[in-house]
Amino acid sequence: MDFDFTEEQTLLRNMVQSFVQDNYDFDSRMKIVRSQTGMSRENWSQFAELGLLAAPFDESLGGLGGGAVDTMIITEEFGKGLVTEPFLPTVVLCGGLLERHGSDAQKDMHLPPLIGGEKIWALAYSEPKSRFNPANVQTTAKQDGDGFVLSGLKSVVNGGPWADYLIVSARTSGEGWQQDGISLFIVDKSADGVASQDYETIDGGRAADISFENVKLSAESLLGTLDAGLPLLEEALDYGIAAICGEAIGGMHKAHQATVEYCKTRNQFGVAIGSFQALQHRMVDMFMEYEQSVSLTYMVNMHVGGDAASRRRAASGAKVQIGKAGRYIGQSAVHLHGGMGMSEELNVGHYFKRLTAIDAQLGSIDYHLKRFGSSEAA
Amino acid sequence: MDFDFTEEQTLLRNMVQSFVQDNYDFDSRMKIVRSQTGMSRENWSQFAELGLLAAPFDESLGGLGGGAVDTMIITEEFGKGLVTEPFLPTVVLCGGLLERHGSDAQKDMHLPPLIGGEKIWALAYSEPKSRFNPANVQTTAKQDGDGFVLSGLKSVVNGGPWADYLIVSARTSGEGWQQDGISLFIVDKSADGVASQDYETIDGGRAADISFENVKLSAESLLGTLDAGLPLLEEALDYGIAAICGEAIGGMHKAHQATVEYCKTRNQFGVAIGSFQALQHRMVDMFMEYEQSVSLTYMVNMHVGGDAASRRRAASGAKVQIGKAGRYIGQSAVHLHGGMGMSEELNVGHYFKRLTAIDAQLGSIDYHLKRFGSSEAA
Amino acid sequence: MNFDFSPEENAFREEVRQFISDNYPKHLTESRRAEFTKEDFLSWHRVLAEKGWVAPHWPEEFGGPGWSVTQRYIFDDECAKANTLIVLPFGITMLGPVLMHYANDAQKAHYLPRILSGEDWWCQGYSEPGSGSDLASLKTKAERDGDDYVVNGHKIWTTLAQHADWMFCLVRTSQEDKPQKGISFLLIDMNSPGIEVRPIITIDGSHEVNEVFLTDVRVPAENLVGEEGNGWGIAKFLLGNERTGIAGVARSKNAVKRLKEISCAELVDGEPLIEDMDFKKKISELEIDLLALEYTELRTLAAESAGRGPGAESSILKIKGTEIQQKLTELIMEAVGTYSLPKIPMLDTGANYNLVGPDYSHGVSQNYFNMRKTAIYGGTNEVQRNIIAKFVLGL
Amino acid sequence: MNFDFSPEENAFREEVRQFISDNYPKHLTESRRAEFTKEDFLSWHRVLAEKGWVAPHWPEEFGGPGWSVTQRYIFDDECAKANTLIVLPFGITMLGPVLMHYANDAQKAHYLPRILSGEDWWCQGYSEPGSGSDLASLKTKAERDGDDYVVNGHKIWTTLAQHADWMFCLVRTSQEDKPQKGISFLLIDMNSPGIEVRPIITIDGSHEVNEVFLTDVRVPAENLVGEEGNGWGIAKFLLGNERTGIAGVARSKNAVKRLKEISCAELVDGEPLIEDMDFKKKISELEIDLLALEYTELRTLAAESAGRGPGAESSILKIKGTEIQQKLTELIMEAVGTYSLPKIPMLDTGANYNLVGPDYSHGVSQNYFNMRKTAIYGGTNEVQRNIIAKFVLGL
Repeated sequence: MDFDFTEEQTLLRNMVQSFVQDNYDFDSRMKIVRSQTGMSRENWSQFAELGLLAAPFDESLGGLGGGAVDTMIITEEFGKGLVTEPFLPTVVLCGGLLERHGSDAQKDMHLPPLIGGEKIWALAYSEPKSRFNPANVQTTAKQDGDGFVLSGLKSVVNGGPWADYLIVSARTSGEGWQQDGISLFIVDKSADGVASQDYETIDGGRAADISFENVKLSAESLLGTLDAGLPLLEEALDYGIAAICGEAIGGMHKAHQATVEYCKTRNQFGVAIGSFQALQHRMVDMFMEYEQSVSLTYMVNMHVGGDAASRRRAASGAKVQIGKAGRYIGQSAVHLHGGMGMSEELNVGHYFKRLTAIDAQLGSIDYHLKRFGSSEAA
Repeated sequence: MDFDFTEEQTLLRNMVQSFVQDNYDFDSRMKIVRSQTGMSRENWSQFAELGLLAAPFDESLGGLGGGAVDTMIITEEFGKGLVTEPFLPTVVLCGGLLERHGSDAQKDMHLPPLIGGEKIWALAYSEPKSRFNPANVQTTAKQDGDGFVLSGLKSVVNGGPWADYLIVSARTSGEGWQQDGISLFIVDKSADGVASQDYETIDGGRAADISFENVKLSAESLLGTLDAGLPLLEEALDYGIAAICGEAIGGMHKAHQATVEYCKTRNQFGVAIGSFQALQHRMVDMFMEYEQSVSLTYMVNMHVGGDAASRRRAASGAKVQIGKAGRYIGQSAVHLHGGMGMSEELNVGHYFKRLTAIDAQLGSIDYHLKRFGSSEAA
Repeated sequence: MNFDFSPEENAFREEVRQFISDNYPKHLTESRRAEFTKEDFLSWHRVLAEKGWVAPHWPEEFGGPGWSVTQRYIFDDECAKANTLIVLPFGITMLGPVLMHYANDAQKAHYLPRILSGEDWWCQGYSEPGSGSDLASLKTKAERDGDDYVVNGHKIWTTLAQHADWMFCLVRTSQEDKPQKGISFLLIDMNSPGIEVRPIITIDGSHEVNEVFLTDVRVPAENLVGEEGNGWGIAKFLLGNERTGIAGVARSKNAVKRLKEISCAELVDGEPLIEDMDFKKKISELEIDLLALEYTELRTLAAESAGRGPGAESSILKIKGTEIQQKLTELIMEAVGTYSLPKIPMLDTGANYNLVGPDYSHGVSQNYFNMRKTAIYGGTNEVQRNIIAKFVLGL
Repeated sequence: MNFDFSPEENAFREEVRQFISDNYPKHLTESRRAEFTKEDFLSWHRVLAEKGWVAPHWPEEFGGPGWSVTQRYIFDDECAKANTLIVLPFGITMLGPVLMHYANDAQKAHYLPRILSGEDWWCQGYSEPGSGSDLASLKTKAERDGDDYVVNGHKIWTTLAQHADWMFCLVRTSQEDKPQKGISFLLIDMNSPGIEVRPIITIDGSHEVNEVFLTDVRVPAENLVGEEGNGWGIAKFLLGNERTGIAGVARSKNAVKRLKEISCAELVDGEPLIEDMDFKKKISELEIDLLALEYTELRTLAAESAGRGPGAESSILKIKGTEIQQKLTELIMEAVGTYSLPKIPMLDTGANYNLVGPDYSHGVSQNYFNMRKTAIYGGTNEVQRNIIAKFVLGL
């Protein structure tokens, strides 16, 4: 057992930290969030240059071979800076799917521009009625000669407005929330019949509802095996959870730290409010929730590559923990800041909102509690 | 709307208070609890003399016409004194069933000795596998000539060891947890084939597992209509809840009060521990839970006579509230007393244990949460 | 003990219900806006004012309807059931009773009718950047200069000050030893030179609160309410009134209804969310808590009508009421699921904004964010707990 | 980062597992008693002592096995999985390290082997009626008289003192200005004249703790550990050791297993309780909390083996560990349902007691009552929170 980071990993962390410090202070971040597009292409190019977009991929694919733990280091630091660029959908969700399940041709074609920062990706799997269950797919892809015709609506696609390519889950057989019959497709967002309704999300990010109207797909668009896409999708979402847990603990850390600092300096009744025991104990409870979240974030990032049963249990357990802790820490941070916590001009409210959004992404607390309960340990 | 008690009710409360003060101090109570029988027949006779056993019944039956509210006043004061005598099973559960659904002959025969304190009753409805659901009845009563033959096992019958008579639920048709087919019978505990395994309960009370082996019952033993006993039983249990809520708020009041007093006088680090804000706020939360419990206790006692739907909702809602509040207040009272709270020699632990037992009697928090949820308001 | 309403009270309820149904401005029910304009608030205010119902707790001599405590409860309940806009509390609930109690006859005659009619829109100048829960530490100075006070200072969290004609304001008129002693209660015309109102946008994206900067603002000395230096007593009197109704039981019942409707519409793999035992249990727990609070409020009201003031116990209503409100917005957000993520613009930016997801999902997260304020304002819930610990438990 | 065990560590785990399976006293597994005798504890203690495993954290020079932090973790884990009796901490965990650190050579040579062998049963004389969390206020006096100290005082909550041969005791040897300064650490023979042990029966009906009255007890001055007046430093050193392992992760995992077994056996209208989504969710929440605590403990251990002391963060282990233990006993009691009501006698009264209900129901409520102590002892959870606030958060 070893909980220490390697020297390389520490260097990686320092690099990301410097980037956030120099380029992602509160004002710079708000400028990006409030801009028309809501992300900075310049930052994205810098991520590519710094090798962040290559970090998790195998070296044979042009990556740096860092895997889940390096991803976690990056997302944790991004979480501290509330970085809004689409690292999670592009690199972790879609990049991971391509690496693990893409054909050689698909990898050759798509990974270099992804790693190079030229193309942005998004994972279009949720639907208006799917309620967190990735098996609940109404979008269809019908065989059409060699290829397929895709029709349906995907909802709240994280990073959708920026994406050049999508990975879309669709039913090629079966119905409702059957496990079998789901396939994954690579879709060029500029293809005929793809329409994207873009919007801002509550955390300053961007998402889209994307409709597909008889979109023609070639046979080569299929990612993985026909009708057997669900396990790949689930696995990708669990990798996503491992990464978003990193982001969550980064955000929690800053929200907690800001609160402790505020309470040390804010005076009421002639003393710092941090001297009131009830507030102290609430900050201690925040701290404990944070530490417990760190523990399960480490845990899931070490187990996400394991067998499906223990991966599922690890991911769902961690997502429940960061969901709950994120709520408690976010709410408490705002509350202990008093009126200042309610102001859009202070960072603490933005951590609160990001933590709230994380809770609703990749499956809610309740969804993952049930998933955890139904997946007894291997 | 009027939340005030009448002058008669105030006199009743004062009378019970005096009795508890004079006859039921901590030491006297512990002597009763630790005695072989676990109750005081002398106290029981005094209850009869004071009219307490007559309080809720209609005047035409020799009662004082006080109904649920008078019952609540009595149980609240009994709760403060941790009175262990079987007022709930005898007067509220069985007495109420006899009054509302007994034949004239049954009332004539049984109510006077009940009110007079000569006969004690217990309601035998729960079974080893029934898990709070009174419809889940395996005990059978088979037609046998004019009468019935009763067979089965009833579990944790509150007050069972002291009872002269039982009211027993049994299946006369149907199976499992079907609503129909349950009938109620009056059973003389000294009848052939009745065997009682008596024991102490965690709160210092007494209960029994009572088995019935081909117990012969006359046709006149049937209480209410054949096969239609469940609604009567449910109603009786809801009356029981209304009464036990009174007992619960009495116990909560004392546990909370004792804690506040202890924290005012217990010194640590040179000051009273009641000056620590974290402890203050916990005592405030206890107080709020207590007040919320009082509110729903009043509510259920005013609605228990209403239509079945609103009675059910009121009873289940109140039982959930006192269950939760009882846990929180009981646990907190012990905790804030520190080591002293763990000692059998202090009253606070006994309030804790009684509140714990109340939670498991007449349906748990979870059972009543579901019942509340499935009974939308009329 | 009797929780039933009398036939007269039931008839009164019917009358209120009918009146709202007939007279509530149609354009307000049709609107889907998350924020309402000054004119929106005033349109309903004026309907009530004309009927004589706009100030339920004012005595008849000042234009109140002369209702019993129970009638006031019924009126609030029916307004909430009908989901009407609220009557803003600053003039009616907060300042009105202060003026009746402390103002001179000229002030009463001038201001009270204008509050009733809605002619004057009031805001509250209490909080300052350095003084939140510790109100007595406020620094805004009012120095006497001839017939005027000259006011300099900086107020914050001033709700709806952007619409206000007047502000009732706590100011420091002397620097005596005890900070409570030098505080006075002043009425300030918001159109006075030297007043600047700057919006504060809150985390839900709405503009409800403001900073108010006062620079050499001249206020006629006749605008002083009560004695100079008596502001602290007035403030405490006013805060007592502010807590009334803060339990928000009837509004929370509406929210429960909305929560159930959403839970019926949302599906979990084909089954309505409300059939999910686990989610249903969360709703039931909240309903029971709310039911208890309703009866706690009724008990408080009953004590009040019997002439026994509720005292510090009313802090329970604030704490439990806001905890329930917060929990409700949280559960509604949960019920909505993924469509809680899109941000709905609160301010009318004129932009053509894309609305996605079902109608009931719009703004639920912003509402959740907004309601975080309830545990902070009107004395934080920690301060309320301190009050109960001290004045009820004697700790 | 790597959470996997090495092949050597896995082999060690197998060795421990096998040893327990072969050597754990049979009569202990067959017993259904809720309370264990002195001889029960000693029988397992002696088996471990003979193997050289009774004091995992002692250095080899004093008879420890020379294990790594990870090995100690594995050993604890396997003992818990096998549900063995614990090795009582008073001698091994608490006093042992104190003697190694503070005692003179004669004391080490005399006492340490007797702790290892189980020959001396130790109890801890810390708490007094007036001093719980505020240990420094203790009053038990030791006055020097020739070669002896004469001790007078009253200790309370002394665990298993009824079996003890010796007590390590905090006493006041001087009345200097700072209360911490006058405290010394004394070893007292429990057979000395003037010692009276009175049982305290706790709310679960068990006899674990005692009052110890000391009246003119003569204790040889050579029984002083360290310098006179240095007792406070020793006490703090010891309390640090006491918290180790207090998280109780492995034992709580056993309790989760028991909870699940009960939930499979209990039926809700024909369906196993564990299929009830709502109850299952409660189990899952607890399991996740416990899983997180397990990794928090592993992180603490890893930091420790890397030579970075855990410091005040270990208070987290105490708080979360006891909260989880308490919650587990509560859920087990809930799962059992109505049969949680019968009282099971903890003390062997010789009476022919009626046992009703399924085996798994016996004693669950008493266990719930008993576990309330965990948030109180070893420094209340409030004190632990104060420690984190001060030393970790700098508040």
